[in-house]
Amino acid sequence: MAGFDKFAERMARGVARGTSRRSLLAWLGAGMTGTALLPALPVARASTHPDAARPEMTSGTPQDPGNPASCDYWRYCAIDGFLCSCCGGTVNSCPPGTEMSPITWIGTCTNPADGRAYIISYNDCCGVSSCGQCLCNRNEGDRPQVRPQSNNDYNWCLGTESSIYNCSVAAIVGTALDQPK
Amino acid sequence: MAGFDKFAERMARGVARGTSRRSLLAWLGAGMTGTALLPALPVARASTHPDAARPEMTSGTPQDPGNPASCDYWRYCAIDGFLCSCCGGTVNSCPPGTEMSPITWIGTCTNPADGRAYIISYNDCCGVSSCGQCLCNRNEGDRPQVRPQSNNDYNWCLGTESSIYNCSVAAIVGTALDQPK
Amino acid sequence: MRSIGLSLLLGAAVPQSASADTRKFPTPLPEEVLPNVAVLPGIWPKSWVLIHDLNFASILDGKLALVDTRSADRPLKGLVRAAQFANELVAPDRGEIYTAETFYGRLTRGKRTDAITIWDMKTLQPKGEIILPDGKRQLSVTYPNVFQFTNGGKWALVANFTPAQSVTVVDLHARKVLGEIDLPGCTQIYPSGERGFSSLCADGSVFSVTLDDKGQAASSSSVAKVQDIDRQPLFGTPAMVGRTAWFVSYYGMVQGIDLSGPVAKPLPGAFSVDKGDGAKADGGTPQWRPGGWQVIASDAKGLLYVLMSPNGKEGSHKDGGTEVWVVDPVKKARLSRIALKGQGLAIAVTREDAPQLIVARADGVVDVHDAATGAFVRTLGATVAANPIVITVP
Amino acid sequence: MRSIGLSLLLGAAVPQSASADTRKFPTPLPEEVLPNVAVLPGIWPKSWVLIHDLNFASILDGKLALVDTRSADRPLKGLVRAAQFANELVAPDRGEIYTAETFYGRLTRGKRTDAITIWDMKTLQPKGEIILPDGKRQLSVTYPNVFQFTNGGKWALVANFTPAQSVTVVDLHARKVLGEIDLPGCTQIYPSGERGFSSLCADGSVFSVTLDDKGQAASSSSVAKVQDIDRQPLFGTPAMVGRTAWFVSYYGMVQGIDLSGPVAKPLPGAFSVDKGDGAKADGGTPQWRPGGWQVIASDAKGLLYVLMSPNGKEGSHKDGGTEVWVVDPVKKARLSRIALKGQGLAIAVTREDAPQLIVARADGVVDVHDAATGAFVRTLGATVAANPIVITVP
Repeated sequence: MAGFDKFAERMARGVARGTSRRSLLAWLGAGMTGTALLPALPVARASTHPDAARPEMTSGTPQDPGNPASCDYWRYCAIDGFLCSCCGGTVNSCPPGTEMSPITWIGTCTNPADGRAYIISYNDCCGVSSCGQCLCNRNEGDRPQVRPQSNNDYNWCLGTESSIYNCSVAAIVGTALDQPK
Repeated sequence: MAGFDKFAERMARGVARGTSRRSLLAWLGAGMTGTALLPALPVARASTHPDAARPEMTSGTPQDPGNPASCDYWRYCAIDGFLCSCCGGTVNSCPPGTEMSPITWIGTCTNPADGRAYIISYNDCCGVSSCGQCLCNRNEGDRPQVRPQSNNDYNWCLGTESSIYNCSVAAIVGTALDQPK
Repeated sequence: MRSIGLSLLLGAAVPQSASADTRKFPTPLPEEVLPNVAVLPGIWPKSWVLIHDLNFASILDGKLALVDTRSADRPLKGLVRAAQFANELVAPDRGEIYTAETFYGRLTRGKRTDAITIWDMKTLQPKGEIILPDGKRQLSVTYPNVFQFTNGGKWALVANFTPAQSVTVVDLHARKVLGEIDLPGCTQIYPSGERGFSSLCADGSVFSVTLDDKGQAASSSSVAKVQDIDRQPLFGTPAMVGRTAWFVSYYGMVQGIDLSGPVAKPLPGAFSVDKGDGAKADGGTPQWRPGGWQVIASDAKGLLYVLMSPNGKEGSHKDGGTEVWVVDPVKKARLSRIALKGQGLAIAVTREDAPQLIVARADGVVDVHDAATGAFVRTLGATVAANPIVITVP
Repeated sequence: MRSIGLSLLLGAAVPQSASADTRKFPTPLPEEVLPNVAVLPGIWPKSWVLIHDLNFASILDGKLALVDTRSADRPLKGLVRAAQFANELVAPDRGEIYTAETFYGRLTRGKRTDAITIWDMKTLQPKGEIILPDGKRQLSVTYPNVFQFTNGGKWALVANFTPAQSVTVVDLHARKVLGEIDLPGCTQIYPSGERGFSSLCADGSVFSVTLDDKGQAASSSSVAKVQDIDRQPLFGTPAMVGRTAWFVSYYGMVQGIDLSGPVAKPLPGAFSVDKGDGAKADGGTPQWRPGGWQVIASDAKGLLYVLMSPNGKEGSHKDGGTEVWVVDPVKKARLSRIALKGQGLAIAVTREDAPQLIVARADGVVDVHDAATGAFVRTLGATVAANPIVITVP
């Protein structure tokens, strides 16, 4: 249907096209980013074991403050899912046995140490069932599914061998400008 | 191997042969009963939701006292699994959507109202995933797996279309004599 | 009644009979009939709802809990499989439930199969399935509007997301897939007209498609500026009153869209849920905003119920709410406020003669209020689902 | 470092940079490399164990948690699928984990497939599978001795229960099924001799089978009266010291069985874990008895650790224990008592230079004690498994 093609063209033009060499940002540039994650901080409370308290972890870097096993950690401002730091991975690596999704939903979070706004890629780790540890949901900048690149309710285990969701990382992929270029 | 056949024969002769018209008891008579259920009261505590309190149910019959949604109910003296009374079934019926296992593990429990020892059939309900409600484990008379008819750790979703375990019932199938016939 | 020589069978100590009690009850309890599987009424009572359990701890093992909201002691009537970010539809006229599911041959790996499973409402047994091609079904936290009826309930529409967006058209009667409609830039399915659907698009427009009798797109049409996604984004799940979909925004604005015709028509006069009294839905103190997962519901009279939180701020829209505000969308006025017993995530109103407001809470508890008065009636406890997230009133 | 025009991408308010902080850290944090998946060391440290999560709430989605018992902040190293009453084996020499699992084509229904999956210990990725015929694999709450090695680890034995009992012989190297041995009246698999196994039988005997090089039964032999199942039943899971299996009874009697030869040989001189001091394992007050799921473990020196409960009574044997009693099976004497921090269900002792006693508790918490002194060292919290039930020390 020609109408649909025209519509897609209009959509593509209406969204900034990125210049990243990375497929995930190229795809974001095309206005199609989504996320793989799960909802709702309150639900996290219901699902997390009462005896799941654990000692604090740190990045070891003063410029990256906070506890990557805690939902309060600065990079998690728009995450939705199990924190890979509690699952055998780290803040930016998937646990062994999983596959990292090549495309992802992107949030922007302010680092309290250096005051900069960073672009955070929330990649999902896929192919192993729910990690079950450290469920975390924060929705700063989250928008409805109508804007996939701003919605963290999609399962972003796409482009992976299996769509089964295990946990999510929060990796730095850039800093944000205050104003569009 | 001839040795194995002889052994089986010896086993069969060593166990009382039942006279029931029901396949489950006929099978018991052949010394092969097992069970489908799950372990450990303490695990039940860990798995049961802290807000899962529910009003008491009763059979409505003074001769069948207690709450069939409680692990303390007299018929559950050797049960291991989710109580079907909490899952859409009753103390002796499976929830809709499941299939009742035709063969089962049998326990003997004393009814506190009439003082009689009843033979209880702990049939599993199969084909739907874990009910998740009212996990209960009691092991009066339970013996190791070496005696299948006295062990409640087997998954008794056998002889059913699916071996997936949902919940367990506790049905009266007879009274026990104090001494063998 | 048969007695069995027990020590031979079980090798366990046999308790002594208490003869006094035996005299009180001279006849033993009767043998019970096995096998025995409960069957449901052919037509479910209007107090029954389906509650979707996303089951975070094992998302691949999602479930639908069939719940009698009037039974505090036996609320759970049975479970229906809803595997891996499933969606569900109910057709009481045909006595069928439909689940759109995703499976792997080896639980987490291997061959992927997407399928619609057809379940009997009376037995909760599967009656058949319709395979969905190409493993592209949209997987996300449960949104009702990614699996919808059209064509008078004879067909179903399934949203796809690979991330390319499209809709698969399925003939439920013939149990076959009819076709696929590409839908770039648009999401969610709102049945519109006699045989078609509308979707919300990333530029704020609503896009409507009509289908021909073979399930192919016959025409399409777009209405611009239905929502401002930056400043007044609409929750994706509306409450239906007849063929009007009532959406609420993150800040409490209510927007109706008339879906009765082939082209979706936004209704004029969006209004705020705080309209009609001093309590502000946005910008006041406290900052009341809608919050939760299924935040808006309707009743048979056409009133709207909106789940509200006083802790509104950027990113609070999924945190759940502690009140339900009742709104008349015709008068554009709020009628009442209902205080909840906990932090609600999903709400629905039954179609009983005396309708009940059902609240699924973040802690897994399901509470029941009188919808007319708001009075708390009973709690069902956390007894039906690990993570209740969407309530379907059949 | 690339900067991205944010408002166009996300439509969200962009936080203002705090220029003071920027001066303190003149360079932004670097971009991080994606994709990035953690890899494990080729040889696991000796502090690592596998903890089987039966996952009651979704039994079909059982898991193995790989746990570093010396890491309180990052104990969970990864998960391995262990679907539907699975069993596991580890072969560090080949760098492989084996899971015996059961699947359905539609999660809970459809075609059943039983298979052994082969996993790489370094990547936790599947390397292959061996289909087990006829869907007869024994499904029960996790017993380690229903899936065992024989023939120097080149073969595996899988227990079947339909309820007819048999053992499937599998060549792990050639990845094929060799044959099936009928085993009426006997259960559990204890590898014996070079290529064979023994089982416990319902008449109290132990039955031993030797296998020929094609995996068929070559000879068999039975030893009567190894246990009195009525009066002194043995827990089915023994602790291994070399080729000797040490079993403990419901009442605390320890019985060794020598499995080094083709015929299992019960060792003379069963003894009670209370031997050597006044505290009685049975009949005393309190009534100390073994209790839990995996109630006996060994260390590298050949000492035994038995999980004990003071609340012993008929039916208490799975309720868990609050102490671990350390026993020397050569001296037939109890050496010490270790008080636990909670109700233990499963215990194991690592093979580290300074061995640790690992305790999986009923509330999901995993605690670590110094095995030599019994001193509590650390807790891992309830951070690795919903229902930890069996601990494997690779």
